[in-house]
Amino acid sequence: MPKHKVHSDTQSALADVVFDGMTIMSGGFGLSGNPEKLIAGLLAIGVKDLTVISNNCGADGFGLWTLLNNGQIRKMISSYIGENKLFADLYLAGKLELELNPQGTLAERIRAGGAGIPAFYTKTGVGTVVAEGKPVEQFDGESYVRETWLRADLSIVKAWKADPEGNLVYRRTARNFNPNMATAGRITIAEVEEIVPAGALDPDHVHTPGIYVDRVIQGSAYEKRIEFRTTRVRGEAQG
Amino acid sequence: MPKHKVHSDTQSALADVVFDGMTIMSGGFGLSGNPEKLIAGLLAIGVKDLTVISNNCGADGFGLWTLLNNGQIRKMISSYIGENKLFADLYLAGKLELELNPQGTLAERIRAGGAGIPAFYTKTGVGTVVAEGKPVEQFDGESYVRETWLRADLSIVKAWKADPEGNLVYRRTARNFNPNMATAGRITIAEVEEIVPAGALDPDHVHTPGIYVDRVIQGSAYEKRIEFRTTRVRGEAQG
Amino acid sequence: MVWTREEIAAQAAQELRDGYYVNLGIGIPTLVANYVPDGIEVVLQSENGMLGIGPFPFDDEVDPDLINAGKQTVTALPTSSFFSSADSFAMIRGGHIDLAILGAMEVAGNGDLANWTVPGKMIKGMGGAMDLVAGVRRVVVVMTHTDKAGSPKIVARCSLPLTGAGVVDAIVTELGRFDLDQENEQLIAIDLAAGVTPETVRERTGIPVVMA
Amino acid sequence: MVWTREEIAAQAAQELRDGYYVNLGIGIPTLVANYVPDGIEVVLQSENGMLGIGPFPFDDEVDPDLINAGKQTVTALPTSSFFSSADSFAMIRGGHIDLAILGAMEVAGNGDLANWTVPGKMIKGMGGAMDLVAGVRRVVVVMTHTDKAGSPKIVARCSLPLTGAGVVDAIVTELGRFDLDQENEQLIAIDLAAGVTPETVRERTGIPVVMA
Repeated sequence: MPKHKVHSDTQSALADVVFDGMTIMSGGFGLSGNPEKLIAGLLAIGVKDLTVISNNCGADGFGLWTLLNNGQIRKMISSYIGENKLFADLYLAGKLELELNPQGTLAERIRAGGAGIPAFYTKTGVGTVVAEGKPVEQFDGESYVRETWLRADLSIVKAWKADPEGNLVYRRTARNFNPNMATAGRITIAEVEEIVPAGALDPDHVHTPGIYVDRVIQGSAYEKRIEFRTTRVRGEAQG
Repeated sequence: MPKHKVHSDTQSALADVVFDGMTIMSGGFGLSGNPEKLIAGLLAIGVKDLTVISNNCGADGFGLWTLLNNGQIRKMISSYIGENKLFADLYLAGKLELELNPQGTLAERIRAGGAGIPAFYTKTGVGTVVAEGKPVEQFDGESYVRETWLRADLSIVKAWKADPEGNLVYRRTARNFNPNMATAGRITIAEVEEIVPAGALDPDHVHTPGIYVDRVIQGSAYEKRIEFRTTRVRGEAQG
Repeated sequence: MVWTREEIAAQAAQELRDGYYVNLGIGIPTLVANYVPDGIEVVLQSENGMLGIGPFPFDDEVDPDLINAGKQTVTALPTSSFFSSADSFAMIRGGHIDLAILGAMEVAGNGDLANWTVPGKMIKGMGGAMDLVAGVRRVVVVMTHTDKAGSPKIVARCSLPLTGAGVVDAIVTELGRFDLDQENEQLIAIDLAAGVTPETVRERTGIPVVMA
Repeated sequence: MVWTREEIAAQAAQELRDGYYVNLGIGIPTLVANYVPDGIEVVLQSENGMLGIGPFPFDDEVDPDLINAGKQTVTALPTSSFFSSADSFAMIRGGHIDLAILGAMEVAGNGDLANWTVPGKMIKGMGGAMDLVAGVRRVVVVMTHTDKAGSPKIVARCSLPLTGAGVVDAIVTELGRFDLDQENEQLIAIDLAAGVTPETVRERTGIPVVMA
């Protein structure tokens, strides 16, 4: 119900829905659009043996990295490790299960989970290790591999604004996986920078309809760490 | 290219892309969000032997009905006939090929066409004529039927506003199939009520990114016929 | 005294629970919105791409860009949202809608539903009905208990092409409100219209009827 | 004189055509944006959900909610748009991007590409690379012609796990710009850096090289 969706803090929003061994989807691409406060909440609660579905796994000292560092994550389903040394080391040492997915396949599997589509075919990964053990079939003379949906016990997402019904609006590239994951959690909790009154969001421009959002919390003092601060200098020839 | 996308009229936008026997997707649900001007353009050109993919087929004297009435349509791929007597009569008389799809399957097949997904599984239609002759498979103990993508030689869509890059914004329930069809045409032409300057659309609120739109025309004097004008009276108890 | 259309709608409204997301079909189901019980809030979805349907518009509010799936003009609420057809059916197929209330031509004891065509005579199209019955968590049918010839519409097996197999959970007719026990292929009467006897219901029903 | 990183980027920019939608990978490919030929307009896509990437921001414009797929801060243009990851890869997988320029560890004569892992040593993850090479119409690789040990990176068959099979259309290295003839498994040299001879290229390449 709209009137019950807004929670005062991460503990109140998380406490009765987390359990050891659960599967959690966590929004964000790199450090952009991460549910910082809810991740901190999971760290505080200490829920463990988690399977986490997220494109990355945070970065040194930030985001999901903190759960990995605290030994709470058993398995990651991701597309990119990149410069995350802890992530790479734990995996190479056999201390972390890892299922690497092409990023677009990961995004589509999550969308499929929310959309009631248990499997779909894609060209991505055909002829690579990604397709090993999966059905490959021809359509219009080209080969496609079958991928299956992903769903979670809990999705935690970060949006810019929410209204009391749980309608969400994202900002710029902080949108990324968040709207897709919001649809694929049995329970979805959103954290936002601002909860606005009913009527403040244009219904033509709601990114995530409230039906997908069970709980909302308003965060504050967002760190929004930047990985590569890349700038140009005024007066310099423009790239 | 942005600078070349805006055409002055429907003839200029349509003339070199239409051919007899082609497949056309046409946006709209009922009479809402129909590409009125582009349909009139197809009527004027007289291109025939068309396969048309559209949820409905217009209504008496309006929209795709006029192409049907003019003998230009060989086959419809739709979900609903409803009160369209010409549509029903031509089909029952064997003068029109018809492929009826569940509305959600139709929408998803179109999305799949734009998204490079040649096939997907859905529960919709399992155990009905819709699933006859199609692969049915079990996932997590439930049966799903495999459906395939739909693509078109040409998609004609109706939006509210466009910018010169072809970014589109729709209004209320006139959105419906339009954004999905915009992605699934080899060529996509949009007609809009207003072409606004670059910078006038909020990039967070573009519904159809310009990459999907090859040509744009601005229409005028939209008829926007209403099928069931349903109102209440001031002072009456509210429903 | 059998129930009127309005009474049938009011009875179907007993299926609503606080916080439900609900899709209402064309006809009597649309009327259910008028009978939401006190203290209960529901959000109505329309498969043409809208969540949060408001009341019908006043005459000067009518907007051709704002219709429900029955093509009737409607209004938006402060918390409404609009989305594409593919997104709308992702919502439906994905199991996010709690309840669908829709009409039917035939319902079978095993939960099969037929409501989109009479071969050779009438072809309306399935529209969104197949997606709704396959994807929505609970499916309630409202219809007349018998057809124009007086024959039961609740039957052992559907004779018409199906809309969905094993999908109906409950039925409301002018005679009463019923749960459908698919496993035992019987109707369970929850409530009967005043003066309607179990015998009357049994006479007009093609499967066994038990009282709750 | 072999080409510098900047010169390689400028050479790769010769692949751009007016009106193209282009995805640029991390590293040298990102530099290609600085060498768009006069009279040509392209729109840059970033797989984290953006179309129409502007230049890097001035220091006071930096926005943590506005990054490219390399996690660098960027800016928007008046005609930019933002979308979800699923929508972004629908765009990529659906064949709507005209050109992708990306790095590689190995390219084979048959068009196979490897750029995401060295088993047991390095696991970077494929990120969006597998989707890009499978979905984008034309795939151009920019890389050093040989590895640190001086061995060819353009080889008869890839030894590393593949990113995509039969996907590479062209290659730009410090030695030259080449089309890859997948059918005949040979490089076709379009242009060589000043002073680089066909013999030098052949010595450092694991498949036949022909001059255009």
